[in-house]
Amino acid sequence: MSALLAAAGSLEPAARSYLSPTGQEIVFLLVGVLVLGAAVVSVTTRQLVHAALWLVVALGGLAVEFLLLTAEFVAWVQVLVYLGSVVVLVLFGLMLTRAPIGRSPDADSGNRPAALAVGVASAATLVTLVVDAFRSSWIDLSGPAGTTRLTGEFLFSHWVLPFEALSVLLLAALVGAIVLSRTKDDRAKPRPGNLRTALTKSKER
Amino acid sequence: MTTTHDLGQPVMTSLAVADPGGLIQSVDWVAVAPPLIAALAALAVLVADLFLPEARKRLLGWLSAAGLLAALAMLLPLLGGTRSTFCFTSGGCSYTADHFALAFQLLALGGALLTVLLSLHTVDAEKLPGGEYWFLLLSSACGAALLPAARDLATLVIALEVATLPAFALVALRRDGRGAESALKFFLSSVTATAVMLLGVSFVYAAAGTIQLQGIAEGLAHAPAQLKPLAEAGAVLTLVGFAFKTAAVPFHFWVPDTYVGAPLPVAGYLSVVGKAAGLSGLALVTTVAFRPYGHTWGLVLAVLAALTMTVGNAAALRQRAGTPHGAVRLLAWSSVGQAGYLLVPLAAAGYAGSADPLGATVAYALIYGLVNLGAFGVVALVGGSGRLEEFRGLASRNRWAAFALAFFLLCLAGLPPGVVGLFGKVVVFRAAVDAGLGWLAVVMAVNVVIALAYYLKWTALLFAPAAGPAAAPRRAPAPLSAALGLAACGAVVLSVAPQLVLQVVSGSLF
Amino acid sequence: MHLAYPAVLAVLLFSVGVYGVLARRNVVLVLMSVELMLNAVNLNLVAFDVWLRDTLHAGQALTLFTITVAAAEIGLGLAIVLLVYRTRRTAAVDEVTALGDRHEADDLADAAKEQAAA
Amino acid sequence: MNLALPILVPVLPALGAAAGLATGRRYPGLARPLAVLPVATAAVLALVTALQLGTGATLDAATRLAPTGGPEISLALHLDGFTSLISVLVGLVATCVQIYSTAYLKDDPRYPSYAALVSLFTAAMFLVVYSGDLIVLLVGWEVMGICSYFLIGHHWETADARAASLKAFLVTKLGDVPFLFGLFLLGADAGTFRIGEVLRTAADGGLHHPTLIALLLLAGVAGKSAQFPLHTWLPDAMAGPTPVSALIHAATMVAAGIYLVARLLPVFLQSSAALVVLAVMAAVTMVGSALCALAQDDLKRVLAYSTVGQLGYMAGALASGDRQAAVFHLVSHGAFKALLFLGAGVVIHAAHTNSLSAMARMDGLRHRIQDAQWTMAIGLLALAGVFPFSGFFSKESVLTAAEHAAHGEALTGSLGPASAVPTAVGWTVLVAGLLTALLTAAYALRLWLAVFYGRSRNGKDLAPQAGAPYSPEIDEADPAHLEPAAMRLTLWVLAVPALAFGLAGLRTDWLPALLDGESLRVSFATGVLGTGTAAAGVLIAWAAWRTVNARAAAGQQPADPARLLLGPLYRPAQHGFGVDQLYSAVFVRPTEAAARLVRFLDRAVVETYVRGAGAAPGWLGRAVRFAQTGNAQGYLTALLAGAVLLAVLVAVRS
Repeated sequence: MSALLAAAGSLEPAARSYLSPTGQEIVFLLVGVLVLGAAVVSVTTRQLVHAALWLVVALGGLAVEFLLLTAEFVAWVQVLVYLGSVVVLVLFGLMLTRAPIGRSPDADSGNRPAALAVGVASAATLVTLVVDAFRSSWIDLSGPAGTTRLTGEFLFSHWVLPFEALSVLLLAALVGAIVLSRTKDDRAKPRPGNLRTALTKSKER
Repeated sequence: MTTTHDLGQPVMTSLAVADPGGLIQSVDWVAVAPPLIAALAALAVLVADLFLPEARKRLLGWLSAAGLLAALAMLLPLLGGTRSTFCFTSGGCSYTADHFALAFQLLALGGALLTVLLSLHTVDAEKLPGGEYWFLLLSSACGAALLPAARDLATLVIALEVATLPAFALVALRRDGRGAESALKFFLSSVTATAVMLLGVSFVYAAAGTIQLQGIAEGLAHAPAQLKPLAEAGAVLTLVGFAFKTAAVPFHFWVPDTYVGAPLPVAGYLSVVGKAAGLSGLALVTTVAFRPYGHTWGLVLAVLAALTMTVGNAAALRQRAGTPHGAVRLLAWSSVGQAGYLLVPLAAAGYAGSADPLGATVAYALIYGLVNLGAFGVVALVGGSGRLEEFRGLASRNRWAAFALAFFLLCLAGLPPGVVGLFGKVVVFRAAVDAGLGWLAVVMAVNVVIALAYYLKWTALLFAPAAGPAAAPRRAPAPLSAALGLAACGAVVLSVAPQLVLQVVSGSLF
Repeated sequence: MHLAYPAVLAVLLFSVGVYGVLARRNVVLVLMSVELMLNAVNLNLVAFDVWLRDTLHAGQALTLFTITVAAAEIGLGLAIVLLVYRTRRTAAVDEVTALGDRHEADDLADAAKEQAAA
Repeated sequence: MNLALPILVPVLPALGAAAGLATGRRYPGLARPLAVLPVATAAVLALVTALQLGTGATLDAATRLAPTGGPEISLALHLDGFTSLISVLVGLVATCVQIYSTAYLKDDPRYPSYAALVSLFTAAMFLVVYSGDLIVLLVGWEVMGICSYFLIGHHWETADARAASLKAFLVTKLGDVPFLFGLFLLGADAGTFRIGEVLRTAADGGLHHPTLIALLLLAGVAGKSAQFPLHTWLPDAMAGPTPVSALIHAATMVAAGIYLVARLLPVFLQSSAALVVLAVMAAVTMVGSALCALAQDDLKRVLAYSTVGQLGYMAGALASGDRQAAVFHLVSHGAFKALLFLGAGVVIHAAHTNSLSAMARMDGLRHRIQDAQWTMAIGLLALAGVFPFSGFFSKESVLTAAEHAAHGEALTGSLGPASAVPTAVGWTVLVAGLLTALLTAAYALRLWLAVFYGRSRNGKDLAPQAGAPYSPEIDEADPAHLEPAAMRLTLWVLAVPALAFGLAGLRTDWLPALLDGESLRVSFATGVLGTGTAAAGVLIAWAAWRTVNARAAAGQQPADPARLLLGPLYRPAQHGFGVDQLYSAVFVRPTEAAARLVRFLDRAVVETYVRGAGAAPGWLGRAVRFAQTGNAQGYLTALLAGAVLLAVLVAVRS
C-alpha cells in the first residue's frame, strides 16, 4: 500500500521545464524570496523589535505559500496561531525582558562565526540533498488538498490519537507557563487566563 | 490551475478510504489504559488541587501515586498478547501494546511512581507548588508511556513532546535562578533537537510516502534510488530528537547543567523516564521504520554509543569531591555514560538486521532505571549542597542509606554484589559481540573499567570517617525511605534472581 | 509546480533559523529563530503532502500538530525566559552560564592549595 | 553426598559478614563471635566435605542461574581433590587469622567492619575454590579484589595505606580487564562457562584461540598472584594489618590465580607459547623477588617478596605442566607463610617497629617472644626448603617437575601429552628455581638472625630509626606481659602443617591419589641439588652476618649483611629493581607527576587510575568539562553541528 503511496508523488521528468514557469510558480517564487529575505533580516537585524516584525512578514508569507499549495486550512491556522498569538507573545517577551527599542549593538553573541559556519554547512548539505532528490518532481495541484472540511475529516478519521495527546500537551504547557510565571510567595491561585496579569505583576516587582 | 495529470495514478478522495461506517477511529480502551489513566490522574490532581485546603495538599501526592499504580495495574491484562487500536482503514495502527511497549511502559510508569515517592518530601521541603508539580509529572509520565506504544511518527513526535514539555516546567519549578537556568538550557536544546527531528521526519515522509512506522519500512525498501540519500539523511536527522532525550553525545550538553539545577527527584526522573522515552523512540524508529537502512543507522548509533560512553565516563572521572552539586553532576555524567551502554544493543540491532538485540537494551534499561532512581533518592536524602565531600562517612550517620547507595553504585558499576548490573553489562556485551561489533565491545569494556574508578571512589567515601563532628542523624522522611527501600529491595531481588529481568532478552518483543 | 521550489525554500529557511539560533544573543530572538526552523519543516510537510497526494494527509496533519506544539513551546519557553530574567536580570543566552562545569577558578584554587601544601 | 555442606561453606562466612556489618555498631560485643564462629564452622564443614568426598572422586552439581541468550551461567559446584585440599587450607588459615585478629586488633574501633570484611573475603575465596562455573568464579574473584582494597586500606588515616590499597586495586584491575576478555573468549569458544565442559572442549582441541585465551588469562593471574610485571602491589600491600597480610597474601587471594591456572591447565597446555611466557614470568619473578627480599629492611616486605617468589615456584610448576606440584607447594606455602606473617605480627607487636635493622639493635626479643622465635624458625626452615619441613617436599616436587619437563617428559599426567611442554620451559624453571633456593635460604637466615639475635650496642638504639618503615598497628604491647594467647597459640596451630604436611609427600599414595594420581616422590638429583644450594645459601648468609657483627664490634658503622652480599645490586634490589619507577615513567606522566601522585593522595583513586590507564581519559575528561561552559549557545552549536555532520556523512556514504 505504501509502495503505491510512494509512487503517488511523481518523480517523472517534470511536465514543464524550469525555464517556463507557471503563474503559480512565479507567485510562489516571489513570495518565497520575500519570506527568505524577511527571515534573513529577522535573524540579523540589530533592532530587536524589528526582528519580531520581520518574523511576522516571514510567517505571513509562508501562509501565502500554503495557500498556493492548496492547503487552505493550514494557511488559516498559520495566520491565526502565529500572527495572532505567537508573535504577540514574542513581543510581550521582548518587552518584559526590557529589550531596548532602538539598535542594540550586542544583539548577536560571540558565537556568530560558528553560527555562520554551521548555517552555511547545513544550507549546502540540505540544498544539495533536496535538489538532488527532487530535481524532476512535479506537484499536481489539481483538486482540493486541504479545505477545512477535508482537514476535519482526515484529522478525525486517522489522527485521533496524536490529536488527543496534543490536548494533554497544551494543558501541560498552559499550567507550566502559569506556574512558572507566578512568583514564589504568590500562593493565591490565579484564575485561568490571567497569565498576563501574573506576568505584569512579576515585572513590577 | 494548470496541472498535468499523471494518468497512471488513481485519484482518491479521502472519502473513498475513510471508514464509511463512522468518522472516528474505534478505540480499544483496555489497550490504551496505561497512558490514559496517567492522563486522567493528572486531570484529577489538577481539579482536586482547586478544592483541597492548603493543609491537605499532601493528599495530592498520594493521589498521583495511586493513579500511577492503577496505570501500572492496567499493564497486567495486556500481558497476554499484542493489542492494537486507533487503526487506519488502510491498514496499520497508531497504537500497539506489544511486549516492547509494555516493558517500556513498565519502566516509564514505574519510574514515575518511584519519582512520586521520592518527591513527596521534596515538594514539602522546597515549597514547590504541589498541584502543578504532580500534574506536570503525571502528564509527562503519560507521554512517556504513550511513546513506546506509538506506531506512527506523528504520535511518536507528539508523545515525545508530551513527555518533554512538562519536564521543562518541572525543572524550573523551584523558580529560582538555578532552576530557571537549567530549564532554559533543557528547553533550548530540546526545541532545537525537535526542529531537526521534524525536518528529518519530513524527509522520511517524502521518501516513504507515509508516516506509519511499518509503512515507512516498506516505503523505504521500495523508494526510488534518487530519493535514497535524502531518506537516509532524514532517518539520521530523525534520530537526533530521540538521541537528545537519551543524552547521547554530542546532544548531551544539557544533561549535567539541567540535572544540577532541577529538583533532585526531577533529575532522577529525567535520567530514567526521560531516557527511557528517548530510547524507546530510538528503538522504534530504527528497528521498525528504518529497518532497510540498518547499516547506516547501525553505524551511526555505534559511533554515538562509543562517543557517549567515553565522554560520559571521562567527564565523570574528572568530578572533584569539593564541587557544589558534585554528586548530582557525577550522576548526570554517569547517566550519560550509561546511555552509551544502552545504545550498544540498538547499534547491534542495526548490524544484525533484526530486533533481537533490543532485549538487551530493555533489560539493561529496567535495571538501570531502578538503580539510578535509587541513587538519586539517596542523594536527595542526604541533601545539603550536594558536594561529594558530604558523603564522607555517611555510613556512620545513616547506615542504611549508605548501604543502599553503595549497593546502587556497585550495581551501576557492574560489580558484585550488585550482580544485576554485571549481568546487564554482560547481556549488552553479548549483543555487541554477537552482532560482530567487536570494536564497540572493546570500547565498552574499557569504559566499564574507567567507570569503576568513580563509582568505587564514591562508595569508598561513604565508609570513610566523617571529616567533621558527626551531625545528628536526620530521620529520613517515611515516603523517601519507602521509595529507597523499594528500589533497594528490587535491586537485591534482581541480583539474586536476575532471570526475572533478563528473560526479556530471550523473548520476542514485537 | 516543481517540488524543488518549496523544498529548497524550506531548507534555506531552516538554515536561516539555524544561523539565528546560534548567533542571537537574546533568548527571545533565539526562540524566534526556532520558530523559523519549525515553519520551514511545515512548508516541507505541506509540499510533500500535496506532492504525494497522501490519502491519509499525514503531512498536513503533522503540520497542524507542529504548529500547535510550536505554540505550546513558545508559551512555556517565554515563561522560562521571564523566570530567567526575573532571577538573573538578563535575557542574554551567553550570560546565563552559572551551571557550567569549566571550573577554571576551581582548578586555579586547587593548584594554589597544592602549592601551599608542598 | 549431602550438597548442603559444600554450599554452606561459602555461605556461612558471607552471612557472618553481613551480620557483622549489620550489628557491628550497635552490639560490638557480638563482633568477635560473629567473626570467628562462621569462619570456623565453614572450615570444619570444608574438612567434613573433603573427608566425605574422599580421594579420587569428583562431584559436579549445577543449577541454571540466568539465561543470557548465549552460553548460560549456572550456579555450579565442582568438588575434587584440589578443592578439598585448598578449601581446608583456606578454612584453617582464615580461622587462625580471625582468632588472631581478636587479640591483634583488640582495641581497634573499626574491628567489626574489619572482621566482617575478612569473613566476606573468606567466603569469596571459598566461592572461587568450589565454583564450577567461570562467571561465578569471577564474582568471587572480584569480591576478593574489593575486600582486599578495603582491608589493605584498613589504616586509611595513613597515606601509605591509602596508596597501597589503591595500588593493589588498580594493579590487580589492570590484570582483570584482559582476564575478563579471556574468560568471555573462553566461554564463547567453548560455548559454555562450565569449567568441566570447557576443559573437555580444550582436551578435544575445540578451542579456536588457545594462545590468545591463555595469554589474556595469564594477565589476570599475574595481577592476582603478583607475578612479574604486575607484582608491585604485593609488597606495598603490607601496609594493611598483619593478619590481613597473612590471609590475603599468603593463602587466599594470591593463591586464587595459581588455583585458576591449575584448574584450567588443559587450556594452557594447548598453547606452548603461553607456557613459555608463564615460565619466563615465573623465572623472572622468582629470582628478582628473592634478590629484593634479601635487601628489604621491613620485616613484612621481606615476607611479601618471599611470597612473590614462592608464587613464582608454583607458576613454574604449572608452566612445567605439573599442577600437582603447584598445588602441593601452594598448600604447604599457605601454611608456613601464614605462620610467618602471624609470627611477624607478634614480633612487630613486641618490637614496636617493622624495621629489621632496628630489631637487629634490640636485645632480648628472643626471650620475650619465644613462641614466635620457635614457630618462625619452623616457618623459615620450611621456606628455605630444609629437610624434613613441608617446604622441602613441595619445592622439590616443583624442581622435579621442572627437571622432567627439561628432559621432555613433563608430568602432565592425563591432562595432555608430555610433548605439550617445551623443554626450554623446564630448563628455565629449573635454573631459576635452584638460584632462588640459594637466595631464599640466605634471606631466611638473615631474617631470623636480625630479628632474634640482635644485640644492643649502647642501649639507646631501641627507638626505631628515623625513617624506619611505617608501623601501622595500634600498639600498646606491655613488655611485662606475654602477647595474648590468641596470638601465640595460633602460631603453634599453624606450625603443625608447616612442619608435617610435607611428610604427606612421603606417603606417596595419599596425596597423589587426592590430586592427579601421579607420583610426588622427590627425585634424587634435584633433592641433592636443592638441599645443596639451600645449604650454600645458609652458609653464605651466616658468614656475612659474622663479618658484619665483627666489624660492628670493631667500632665500625654496623651494616646490613645483605649489603655485603648483594654489593652493587643492593640498592636496586631494595627498591624492587625500579619496576615501580619504570611504571611511573611509562604509564604515569614522567617524574613530576609521580611526585604529585604522593601529594594528592586524597584524590588518588581518580588520578592514579587515570594515569595508570594512560592519561587519555584524564585529558578527555578535562576537554569535556572544558566544553561544558554553561553557555547554552555553545551546546546548541554542538548539537546542530553534530546533526549536520551526521547528515553529511550519511549522505556521502549512500
